[in-house]
Amino acid sequence: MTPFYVIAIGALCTLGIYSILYRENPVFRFFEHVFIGVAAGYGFYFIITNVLHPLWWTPLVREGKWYWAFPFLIGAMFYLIYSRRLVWMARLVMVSFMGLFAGSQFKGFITGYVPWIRSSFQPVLGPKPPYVQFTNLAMFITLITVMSYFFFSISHKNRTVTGSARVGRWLLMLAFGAIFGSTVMGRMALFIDRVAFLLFDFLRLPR
Amino acid sequence: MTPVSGERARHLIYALLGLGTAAGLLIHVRQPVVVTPPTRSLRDSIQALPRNKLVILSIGWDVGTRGENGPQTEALIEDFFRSKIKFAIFSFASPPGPTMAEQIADRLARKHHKTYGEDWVNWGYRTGGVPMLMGLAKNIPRIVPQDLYHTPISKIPVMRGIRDVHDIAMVIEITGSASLDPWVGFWQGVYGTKLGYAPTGVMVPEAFPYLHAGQITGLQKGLVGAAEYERLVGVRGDATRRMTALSYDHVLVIALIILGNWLAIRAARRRQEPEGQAP
Amino acid sequence: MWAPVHGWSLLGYVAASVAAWVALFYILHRLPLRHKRILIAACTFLAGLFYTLEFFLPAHSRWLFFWGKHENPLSPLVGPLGDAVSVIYGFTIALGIISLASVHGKAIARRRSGWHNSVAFFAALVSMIVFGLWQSYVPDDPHRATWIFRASTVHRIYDVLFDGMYQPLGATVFSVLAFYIASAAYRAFRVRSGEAALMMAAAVVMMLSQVPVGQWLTHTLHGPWANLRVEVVANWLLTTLSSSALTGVGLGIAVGGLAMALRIWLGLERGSFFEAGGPK
Amino acid sequence: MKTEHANWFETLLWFVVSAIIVLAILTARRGRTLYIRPIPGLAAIDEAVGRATEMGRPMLFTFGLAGIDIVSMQALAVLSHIARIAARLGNRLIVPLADVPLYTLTEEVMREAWAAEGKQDAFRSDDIRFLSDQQFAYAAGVIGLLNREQVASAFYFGYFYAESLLLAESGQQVGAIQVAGTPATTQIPFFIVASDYTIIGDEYYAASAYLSREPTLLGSLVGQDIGKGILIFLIVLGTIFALLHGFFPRALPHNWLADLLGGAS
Repeated sequence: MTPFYVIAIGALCTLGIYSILYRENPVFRFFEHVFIGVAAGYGFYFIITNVLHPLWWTPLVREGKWYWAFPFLIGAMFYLIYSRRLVWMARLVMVSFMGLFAGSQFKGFITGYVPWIRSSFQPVLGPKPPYVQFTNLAMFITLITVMSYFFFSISHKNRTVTGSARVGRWLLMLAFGAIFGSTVMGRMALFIDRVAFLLFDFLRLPR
Repeated sequence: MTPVSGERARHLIYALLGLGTAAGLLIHVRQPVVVTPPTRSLRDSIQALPRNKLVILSIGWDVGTRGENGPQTEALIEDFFRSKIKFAIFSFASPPGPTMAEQIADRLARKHHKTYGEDWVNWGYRTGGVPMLMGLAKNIPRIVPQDLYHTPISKIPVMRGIRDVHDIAMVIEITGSASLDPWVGFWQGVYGTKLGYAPTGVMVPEAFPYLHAGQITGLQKGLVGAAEYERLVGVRGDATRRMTALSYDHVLVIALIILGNWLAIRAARRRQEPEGQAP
Repeated sequence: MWAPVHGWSLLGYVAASVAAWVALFYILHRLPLRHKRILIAACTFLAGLFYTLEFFLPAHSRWLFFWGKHENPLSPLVGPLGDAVSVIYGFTIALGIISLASVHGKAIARRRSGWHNSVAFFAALVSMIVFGLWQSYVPDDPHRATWIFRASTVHRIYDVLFDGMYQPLGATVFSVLAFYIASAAYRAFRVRSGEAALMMAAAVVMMLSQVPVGQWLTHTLHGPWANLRVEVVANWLLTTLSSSALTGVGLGIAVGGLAMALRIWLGLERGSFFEAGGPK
Repeated sequence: MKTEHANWFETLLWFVVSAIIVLAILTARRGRTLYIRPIPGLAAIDEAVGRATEMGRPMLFTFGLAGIDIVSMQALAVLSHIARIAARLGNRLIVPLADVPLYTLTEEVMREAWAAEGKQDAFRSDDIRFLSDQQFAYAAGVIGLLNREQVASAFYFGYFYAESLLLAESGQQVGAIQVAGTPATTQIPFFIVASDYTIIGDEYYAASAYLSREPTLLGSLVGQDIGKGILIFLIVLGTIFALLHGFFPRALPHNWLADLLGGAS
């Protein structure tokens, strides 16, 4: 079981952060700095134990794969941004990373979005029950009108495009409203959990 | 701008939310919980499990989403203890997850007079992602040589005869992040293992395709899903107890929207009147 | 050459790699600016080419990969490259710590208002790193160590830092969203236009569908009317309208991202950063 | 390790869309004038910078949790535009970051923006700071900055998760003019309710074209429109096939377009 002093410190941190709800104040500022401190420390610790130790130290030193020295050298080049004369080397690494991400974006385009196109192929009329047809038709119209809203270079004097884009925007707003509403439960549940922690774990009130 | 605006309105809203939620946790108003089909089919498929096999309770959450996933876990463990289903707590996605689930199991075990090692086991967190899960299907003792308390698996009674995926009756993923796919791809898809799913409310829409495709046998939809499940089990657990506060919070937000609009309309009318009289 | 080496020869290989690397960059550094620009453009293109070729060339082909098992030779490199990228990223973490330390160090040195918060920052940072690494790497020796250096003590301190501070702080900041959702709903959901009204209506239906009270409101609807129960309508909104609208938005974003990636890859992006090869 | 590969049709689709975009860029560089529809949120950026300067209060720009990727490249282009105006008007622009490599890149872009306006000496390297790579520690830090610095304008461009509303609502509380744009579609509703202007969907990728009026970027936008047209055409065609398949299951036993698009092997 969690010892009480850990719970008490947790409760203190909880209340310290909630003090922002009144207004920004020295207590919040203190806990904000503590949080950034422990988070940076945890990030550092996590990278050592979960990335650098298993993925770099082990292959290089334990398994003797000497070429793992190169990732270190490349990583070290990032530190040259502070040198005016050698900064171009840091840039070289950065742009290579950008190139790498650009290349993986092409893969993402096909593997991430082509299945969406495929799954939009639904019969909008036919032998299926009317409820399913209505749903399919609604999906089709939503998809096409929303996409038409995002045409930038076609002058919106074109009647068809204007009308379609306006319907698209309405449907978009409906979708955004639904997303907003659907996240409420999760956020409220989190807050309820914090209150339950304060009431039942810290103050030890009967449940 | 509305008449009640700025900092004072904000403080009032925050106080209503904070104090109301606390009150909702302390004072229980009985809520009419309506059980929806996905929850019912999850419970039915759990009830139909053979009792000589193990259920894996996969914990994909940490304190960030404990508000929803915690009560979901509690409802499931409650059902397991009552139905005499043996289970293993496990995680491949959240390092602190198994410890947090263990606290829940521990608390319920005292109520039901269950013993660790005989009625459940905690495999702890294992790194290695998908390749590890693939290995787990083939040889459980190799991936999990010891439990959370560093006891060798061979010395734990409930693990007797548990060798591979065929000794696992079902896997239930309880999660606040996208950690269902590895089970679907490498357990359910390959061995036909039954899968249950308990995601947070935000992730529910993405879960329906899996349900329709039969990849998961049932679904607990966030905190409400946990309350529905508790109703099926016939217990008033954390989820049910939190329904009062949750309903209050939702009704409060809806009431705030209505109030905001009403005040805005009134303010707009007032502004128009003097303008009409001015020269 | 790629075989594993151990002991002194490992040290020798690593030293030679470092020397070669430094020498290479010494030579490159002497290149005129124009050539450096070409070098940078070439590196961008080559880096992008790797994933592109790996993905668009097939897994097996008899005539493209005419040697060996006719397999795509780039595919086995994807895993190690991913590891290497994580490692390179991992090495940059100290830069982040340097940035934080410089801001907070200056605050303490100049006794800026709130400098004691910066002290708290350093205390939290250092203790998290020390106790985190200690509990992972320093083996316990219960016989020799005094109680303060025992593993159980270190674990307890780590638990205070992780379970007592890091986790509750994160969960609490996350849960502040509950308050912000309430104040945003009060302020922003105004029926100013048809659009705003639609957004608000959808949000309210969703919220009702998620609580027992809302579900209870319409639970008496039966037969064909059961399709109008609030949770059914909400689910339909979310899985039909919302998901197709997001698909539409997503496909637009996909093309936009593709265009951006192309411009970077082919060096068509104009902008101060992307063309420059050094200080002007 | 087994990896995915594109099939021939997917490769063709990528190639055609890419070729059209590149061709459109090249055509535009030759000097064709191009129309682009107004995007209100982007027009507000210059106004927001101006207002902050008038009030004598700083501005804040954040990338969210993004690292170096395509999303941040676009955000960097927007940042570079804002930084140029800020440097010209002599206002501060605070950029808190959640990713170290992106932090180095940002430092570079900002330094150059100030240099381009001939104000190297006014550049404050401390205003670009790495905060945390942990989501909510980062959010707490930005909330603190928004309040303490009494930020007058805030810009949210990049990839956001649950912290979107935490940041935007805090900015709203200190009375900042806020402009937000993100390809993270599920976070757009929160920006809509809490900020003054929200750039929706792939308006995000139109931002740099709109701000710079650079022919390359405008041409790219035209190419993107044609690319989207091709996707719409595919969707309509696939739906027609699905329809025919429903009515005449014998003559059309399966939707071959779906087969072509599903075959990543």
